[in-house]
This record gives sequence, structure tokens and C-alpha cells, in this order.
Amino acid sequence: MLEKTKFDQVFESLSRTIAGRTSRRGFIGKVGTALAGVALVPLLPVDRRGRVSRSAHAASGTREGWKPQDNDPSQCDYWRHCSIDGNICDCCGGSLTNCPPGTKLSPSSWVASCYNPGDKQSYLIAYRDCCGKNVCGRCGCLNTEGELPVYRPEFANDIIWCFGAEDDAMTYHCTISPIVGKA
Amino acid sequence: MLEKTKFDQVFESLSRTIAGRTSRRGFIGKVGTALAGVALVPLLPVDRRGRVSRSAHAASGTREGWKPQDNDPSQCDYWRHCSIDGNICDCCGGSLTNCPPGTKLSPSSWVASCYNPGDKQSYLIAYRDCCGKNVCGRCGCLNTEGELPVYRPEFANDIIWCFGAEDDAMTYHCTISPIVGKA
Amino acid sequence: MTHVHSTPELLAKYRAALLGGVASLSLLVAGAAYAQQGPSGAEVPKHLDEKATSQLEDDPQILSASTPDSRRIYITDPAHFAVATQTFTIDGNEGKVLSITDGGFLANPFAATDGSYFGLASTVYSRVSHGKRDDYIEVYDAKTHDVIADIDIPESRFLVGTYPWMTTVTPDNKSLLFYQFTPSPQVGLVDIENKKFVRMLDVPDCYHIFPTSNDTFFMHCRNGSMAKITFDKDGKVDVKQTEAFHSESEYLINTPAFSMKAGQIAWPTYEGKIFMIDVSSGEAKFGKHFDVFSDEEKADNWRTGGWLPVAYHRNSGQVYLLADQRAKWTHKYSSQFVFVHDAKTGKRIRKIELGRDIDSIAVSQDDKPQLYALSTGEKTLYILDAETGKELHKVPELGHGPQVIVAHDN
Amino acid sequence: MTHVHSTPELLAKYRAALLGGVASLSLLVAGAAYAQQGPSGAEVPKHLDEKATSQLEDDPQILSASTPDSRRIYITDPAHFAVATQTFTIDGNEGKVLSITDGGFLANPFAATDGSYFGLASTVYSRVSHGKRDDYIEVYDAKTHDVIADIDIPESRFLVGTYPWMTTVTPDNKSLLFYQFTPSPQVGLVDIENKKFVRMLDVPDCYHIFPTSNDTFFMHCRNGSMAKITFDKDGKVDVKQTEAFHSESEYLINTPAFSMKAGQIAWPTYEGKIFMIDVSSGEAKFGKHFDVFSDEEKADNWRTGGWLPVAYHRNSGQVYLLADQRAKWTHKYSSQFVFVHDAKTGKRIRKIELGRDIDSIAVSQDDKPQLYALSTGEKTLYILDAETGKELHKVPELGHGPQVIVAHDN
Repeated sequence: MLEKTKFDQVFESLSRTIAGRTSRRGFIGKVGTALAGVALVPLLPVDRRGRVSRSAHAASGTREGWKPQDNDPSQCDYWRHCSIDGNICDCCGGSLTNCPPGTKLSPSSWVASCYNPGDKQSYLIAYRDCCGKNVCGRCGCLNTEGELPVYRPEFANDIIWCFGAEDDAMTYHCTISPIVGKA
Repeated sequence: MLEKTKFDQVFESLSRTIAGRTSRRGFIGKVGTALAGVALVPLLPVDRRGRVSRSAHAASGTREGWKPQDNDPSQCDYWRHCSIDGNICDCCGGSLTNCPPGTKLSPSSWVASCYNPGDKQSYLIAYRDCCGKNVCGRCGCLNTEGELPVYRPEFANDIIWCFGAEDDAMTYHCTISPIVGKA
Repeated sequence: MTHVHSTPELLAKYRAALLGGVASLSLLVAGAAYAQQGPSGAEVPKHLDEKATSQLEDDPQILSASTPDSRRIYITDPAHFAVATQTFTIDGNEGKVLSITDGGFLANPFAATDGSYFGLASTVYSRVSHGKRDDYIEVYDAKTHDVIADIDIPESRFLVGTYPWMTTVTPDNKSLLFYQFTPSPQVGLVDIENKKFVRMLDVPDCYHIFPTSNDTFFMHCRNGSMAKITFDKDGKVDVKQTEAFHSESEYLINTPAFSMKAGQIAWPTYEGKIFMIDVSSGEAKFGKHFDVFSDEEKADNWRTGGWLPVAYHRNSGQVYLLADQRAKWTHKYSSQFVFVHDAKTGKRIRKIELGRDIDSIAVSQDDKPQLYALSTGEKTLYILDAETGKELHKVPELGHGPQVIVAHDN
Repeated sequence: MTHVHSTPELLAKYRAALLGGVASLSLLVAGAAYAQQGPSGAEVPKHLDEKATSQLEDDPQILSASTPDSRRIYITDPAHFAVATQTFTIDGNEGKVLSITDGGFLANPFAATDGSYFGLASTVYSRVSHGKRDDYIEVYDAKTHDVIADIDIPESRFLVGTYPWMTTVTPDNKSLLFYQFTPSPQVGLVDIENKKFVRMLDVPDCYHIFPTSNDTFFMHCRNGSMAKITFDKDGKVDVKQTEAFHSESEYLINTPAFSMKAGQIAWPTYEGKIFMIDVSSGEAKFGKHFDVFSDEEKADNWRTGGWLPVAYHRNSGQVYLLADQRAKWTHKYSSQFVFVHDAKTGKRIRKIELGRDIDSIAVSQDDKPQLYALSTGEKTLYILDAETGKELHKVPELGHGPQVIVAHDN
């Protein structure tokens, strides 16, 4: 899991220092509307060192740690959900990778590297929130594999990741777990 | 419990027919603001025949029926709560007869006749809602002793009885159970 | 109030103008120009989005729901009088939640008879539970669940535990009728097709709205009669009231079953007598009523109980009543049994033991009907075979206290 | 939007004006006059209120809460990212809920250091969860709980799981500071005293707000440093950044403890190292840090865990850490133990076994402190003697998922 992938080429140089500079911009035009609907998804700066998820733990949601399964995407311990915080869209009218009817799909995401017990590979998951509705409430799920504090926001799952969604939708409904690629 | 009281003199002639006439008024000035804060509380037309609550049943909230106690006003089976639907203000920062800080006291009410197992008398209770906040959520309570359908609204507890509260507050927070007098 | 300003002082002036003050045109225009700037809180963070973009292996989309059939239902969760409520779109065939729609305080669901849209009559406040009240009708496409109309109405919706038939579409699906309790009884007429509120119609001291044609509906009145209300384009209302059809001590529940397509109302009392009101001719006929319970069952304390304790299956003419053995005055508590009777003969066809506490029932209108049994306490919908009572699906986690089931094919 | 209109067409015009269209003065004035009429939905029903009024034997009033002391706390329930949230005012002495205050999406509580007021930075939408966003600061009297200020702010609050110290008053209680994440990091300055938003202040890529004087606050930055931010009346911002005080692999939790009165920040890592940051001099000093767990305990997998896992008692200089034996990367799950250490020496003073899963802790600042232990799952606050761990009170039914404890005497 330490071999180089195409993602390493993208993210390799990124570390916590990249955004440490002072940002003195004023209010600026919205980037979100320009991004919505395009195929290129803005992934945030990623530094995955040391945070590839492990495979040998008990059920999720407990102090026992993470033990993923690979057969039921509606369950919190499905492997792709290793760093989700919220509700699984599959239970809310969506699916593992699609948003429920009537929601707005966020183009921005936080990321985690999750271990698939099926093929014993790790994948980079870009969690994308489905927005513009009150919280779904079904299949609540908190996993924190490789979850970093808010000062490393690209890995932080407390944040409402609805940035750039259509209609400026910023309310949280549920989260999908699409794959970026192998980690 | 069938002897005449002062309330009988007020309510005796009231029956379902009183408001059966056609009401063809247009939009009118607000009565509520005129009523708020006055000592005279508008009680709604009351016909108590046959709906004096009984004393010999099991715990409230079940098909077993109503069995009131007279020692803990924060419990749903406290005798005065015999026809409450909502939350008991005593658990929300209020008390048996006072609204919580920050709410608005409704001058209007639905009524029920409740049996006090302490003195073995029945009393007319004018349930008044404390309004202007989201539902309290603590000490939820549904009792339906003598509770009548919506076409007899003065006895109907599904209605938000915030009519006339200050600031037109119409959201439901909790309910107090003041006594009108002996029934 | 608007999401685009950064000068609250200016905004305060516009608000004052809106609420009764005075504002100059130039101020308004200046504000409008300003409004194009300022943050939305929804931009992709500039300090984070520059370094990396990448294509996903997956291609996320927003789904569309299946085309509604007679097993499409909507479950509304008033969340015990909460200011935020949810309505779950459910496909009975699969026992699957298709989408969730948000409503405000005591939002009242409705659905087009052809299934093309559904909606909510709703009330919100500018500060969650206080501040300015805003009543509105929001209409959603039944497949995409996108908002297709947002119609402002007067702030006078009747705020009451959610009853079906206190808000309803007309048979042609072009209009909506909603009830007003105060300051005086009125029914609001909303033009769904043209997305505008039309007017309030004065009505007697009556409740519920049962449309029989596009300009006529029936109501049930305090004195026990039915009122036939006819209105014309100018707001003129004609009222024709029947004699009382039930006695003062026969308490009719708040949530009768109504088949708009058949023109039949099935209306139980607390004690299990069912009044069948036939409005199919355009007049109210009270020929049929029957007792669900035998004298022996009555002696054993069998009574109606639940939030929506009655359902009507149109083609078979069967009435379903949720009931149990219970004390008097427990008419809103859950029950564990459903009694199925023939509405014409009043005879019992079968009795279904649910095996759990159920608060609301409904049936699908197809020929092999599903029985929907909703448990408010468990927050779970059980979908049963209406013939056998066999459980077909179970749909859990339906909010905080789901109570209401609405179908379009009624 | 307004509760007083009956002509939605007119209103639509005002809205268009507000949002960027054009409206004439006469229209506005006409609308204002019209606005005095129409129903509010809040009138006493005319068909019911005429027949009977009567004096009650009881004389209902609206209560006022007791004067806050150091055991007055506020518990906020974000209800798992819901659009409607609650903040419970609790008197620790009695273990009693004094009042409940409503907030919107991810409302962030704050309290005046003298206890005179508390408030929420909040976000609402015109249609429950969609439509127009409105961010605002609402301030409440700590006794009456009446709204004493409602201040409009730009729609750019950082919407994130509720962290204390992402929104805070200044030491003089006259101003409020709130965090903006996007489009670029800024801190909003609100004049509480004069009830108006002042301006946004540009800040580096840093997080949290720890005020040390009325024009100075510290933040913690992405690169592991602290930034000292000083601002003047004209919005000029001066930034002074320290060297990084922790390594990249030492992950500091999102919810440190800060005593504004003592100028001390206690900031644990996932692994139980605690950084003490002394800002009492007006500069950030990093002299003290210590490991809560011995090497043996570390080997036994003792780690920090919870939502608010750290508390600081000002006079005694004691740090409380919520921890348990746990796998790596379980830093947000509940714990059953509290470790109490002397912040100066780093030495352990005692260890409290809670006997249940607790997510958030706080201590009162009096000399016989109470330990507040909040269980999100049980929705219950346990009030314990901070010395002995003995349970003094239990306060259940605190919403849907209470997570946050705020005290004014910090």
C-alpha cells in the first residue's frame, strides 16, 4: 500500500504548510457555480501518509475500531464509509454513489483512504455530501479512520462539505462514497 | 359530581349547536392583542356532560386508561394532565401553572374535567399552551380523557392553543394545567 | 433574509420599508447592485481548492424516483409538533424510501390524484420558532422531487395535529383547498396550475374538506351535519347543510377515510360505529352505517384507536378499522388489530392481528392491496399483504414520530 | 415572509424589489397600509370565544430563570446536523432545565463572561432546509430568556460540527467574533452592545478564536503555529505568527478548553499529550506540555476520546481529560474515564471512572467544582462531584444528540 499511484503524483507535495500563508483576499465571486456540473471534481489537498485504513478491527462506531465489510453499502461498516460522518445516502433515496431525488450534489469533498477487505486494496474515497435538505436521519454513521482535525480540513468530516453545490445549498442531507481510485 | 357549580351557570346552555351557524365574517382585527394580559381569560364554550374523568384505571398513555396520581406534576399521569397532548411545562423550565422563561403564554385554552384522587373531587382544567418556541421535547404526554373531535374544538387537544398569545406566537412549546375551579 | 448582503444597515432599511416604512427607489436599486456581491458561505474554499482536482472513477448523479403507481405512499412525521418535519416518499412494492421532503410546523401533505405531483401546506418562522410567520404551499415533482411551485398563502393555516382531508387537491389536480380555523372558518383556494393563491372562501363552523368536483366540496359541521360548499370564480360561496346524521354523543374521529374517486367517506366513531357517507352523486347520502363490533365485543371493550384508524379500499368496498380492547377515552392510542368489513353489508370479512402497536393504517388501491401499518413509537412502517396480514416489508427510521400516510390513488 | 398580507401578488412585487427589481414608493406605502389587516392565524377564534370567559383559580405567569452563577451551563443539541437545534439552560446546583432556546443549522452558543446574556450564532433557510439563507446572532437575557438582540450578519458562518471557541464574546462582553471558512478565512466582528455587524477581518489559514483582550485574539493555524491577531477600529488587522509548537503527526482535537479569565488553553492530542498554551501575557507561550498516559498506559491503548474531551479548572489549574482504552482513530467516540492532571506539573491527581459512555465534559469554576458529563447517546447530562465522581444530578431528555457544554465563567 505504499507503492506510488497516479494520486501520489497529484498529491505528493501537499502538506500542511501549503495553506499556511496569510490569505488576504476580500469577498470574491463565487467559484461554486462555475464548478457545478463539470467533470473535474475539486479534490482538496491530500496528504495520505500514515492514514491508510487498517483491516483488522471490530465493528465501526465503537472504541474497538474499524472492521470493514464489503457486501452491504447501507451499513455503517461498509468499507468505503471508513471516514464518513452523517447519514448514508443509500438509505435516503440515493445509492452508494448517487444522491437522492431533490437534493443537490456537492462538487467538493473530504477524503480518506479506505481498505477494501474484498480485494485487499486501499482506495481513495472522496466523500461528497448531498445537500439542500434537512439531515436524512436514516443510517446514521460516524467513522473516523484517518480523520484529521479542522486545521487539516481536507480530511475533516465535521465540516459541511456542500461547498459549490447548486443553489448554494449548504444544509446536510447525506453522504455518498465514490471512489477516486486506488490509494 | 353532578351538582351545580358556578361554572355550570356559565356553560350550562352551551352545546354543539351554538356555533353551527354560518360565519361569514371577513378578515377582522386581531382579538388576541386585546386579550393578552387581561385577567379575564377567554374560556371556550364548554359542555361537560358525560366527560367527567374517572378514577379507576391503570397508567396513562396506554389502552388501560387513566389512573391519575396527585404527587408529581412532572409525570404524565398527574391528575391535572388528564387531557393534555404535548409536553409538560414543569420539565421545560416552567411549572404546573407557569410558562418557561422566554415563552409566550396563551390566553386561550381547551378544557377538560379531571378527577383529583387526593380530595376525590373533579376540577375543570383550562390547558394553556406556552408558545413561541419549538416543542420542548421533555416529558411528552398524551392523555385523552374526555377529549373530543376537532368539530368540538373547545375539548380538542390536537389544536395548537396559542391563539391570542403575545407576538402572534403560534409554535407549540409546552402546556400548563391551571385550575378553573371545581367541576 | 437575503443571502447576499454584507451591509445590514441597508437591509434593515429595506425591511422597514417592507413592513410599513418608507424607502426611496435609489436605495432599493443600490441594494440590489450590492446584493450581487458578498459571500454565500457556499463557495469552495479558496485556500483549499487550488491544488488538486481529479476525476473520480465513479460518476455521481442525482437520482430520480420511479413513476408512482398505486403503491406509492407518503409518510409524514410531524415530530411531535416540531417546527421541522419530514415527509418520506415510499415505494410500497420495494419497501424503499425514495426521497425525503422537508416541511415546517405541522406541514400537511397532499398528492395529485394522478400521482404527477405531491406537496405540502406548510408554516415556517423567520427565527426557527419565532419571528415572522410565513405560510406557503410547496409542490414537488413526484419523480425528480424538485420543487415545481412555491406559492405564498395568507398566514392563517389551521395549526393542528396533521389530519389528511384538512388540505386537499381538487379532482382535476389544478387547485388546492386548505382549512382556516381563525379568526373565522374559511377555506383557502390555491391555483396550483398557475402557481398562485386565489382567495379565502367563507364557510360555516365546519371541518375537513372532501371535494366531489372542481368547484364543490363537503365539510362536516359542529352540529353533526354535512355542508355542501359550492364556489364560483368570483368567490361567491353557496352553502347547503344537511340534517345532523349522528348524535351528539357519537364522536367521529378526526381522520376519516375518503375515496375521492369513489365519492365515499368512511367515518368511524370512538366506539366503532362506521358512518358511510356517499357523496358520489354530488349530494351527501347517509344510507349506510354499521357497527364493527358485536354486542359481545363491545362488552369486551373493543374500540377504535389510533391516529389514522380507518382505511377504505375502493374497488372491493372494504373498510379497514384499527382497533383493540381498551378503556374508554383511549381513542388515540395504538392498536394491535385490524377489522375488515364490507361497507355495503356491514359484515365482517376478516380480522388481522398485527402483533404490534400500530397507530395509522392505509391500503393501496390495486387489486392485491397492501396494508400499510405505521408505528409511531417504533418509527417504522410495516407493509403487509392486506388479505393475509403477512409482512412484506419493514421500513424503519422514519423520523421522530411518523403519524400520517397519504396516497394519491384514493 | 410577512405575516400580515392577504395579497400575495403585491408581496411578490415587494420581494422582487428587495431582490433586485424596481418598486415605486407608492406601492410600498400601499402595501404597508394593507399590511395592518389580514389574519395572523393567531387570533382567538371568533366562532368560539364569545360565549364564555372566566377567571382561573390559578394565575399563570411566565417565569424568569435564577441569576446565573458559576454552575449555570448551556447544553447545545445540534441534533446530528439538523436544521432546528436546541440549547438547554441548566442550573447545575439543582440539576434543572431552566429554559430551552431554539437555534437553526449548527447554531453555535456563546455566553457573556459575567453571565448577563447568552446567545447563538445561527443559520436558517426560508424553506426549512432550502431557499434563502439567513445568518444572524441572537442574544438572550440570561434570566428572562427574552431576545435582547437580533443582529444580521453576512451569510458566511462556518457550518461545521459545533465547536466552542469558533464563536466567542470578547472579554468586555461588548463584541462577538465568529469564524468564516469560505471563500477565505475571516473572522466576523459583531458589536453586541450596539446590536450591529461591524466587519469581516482577514486572517491566515487558521482556526478557532481565543480572545485575550478586546482587540486581540489568538488562532491555531494549519502549520501548527499560533497566530496573534490584533485589529483596530478601521478594520486593519495585524498578524503575528509563532513557530509551529506541535509536529504534523500530533493531531490536536477540535475542541480545546480555554479559560478566557486565566488566559490558558489546554489542548490535547488524539494520543493524550496535552499542550498548555499560556496567552495571559498577550503572547503565546508553549512552556508546558505533558502526557496524560504513562508508557504502560499507552501500550494498553489509553487514548483521548469524545466530542469535548477536555476541561480546565482555573483556580486549581487542573486539566480533565476524557479518555478510554481504544483503537487508533476512534478519537470522537465516547469514553468512560476522566483523568485529572495538574497543568503545571503534568502530574496525575486522580482518575474518575464514569461507568457509562460520555461524549463531552466540563467543570464549574467554583471551589467545589461540579463535573458535567454529557452522554450524546443517552441524551442525558450527569452532574458529578468533580472530586469524588459521585453523581449529584441527572438531567435526561436533552434533545436528539446533545454534544456541547458552554459556561460563562470560563
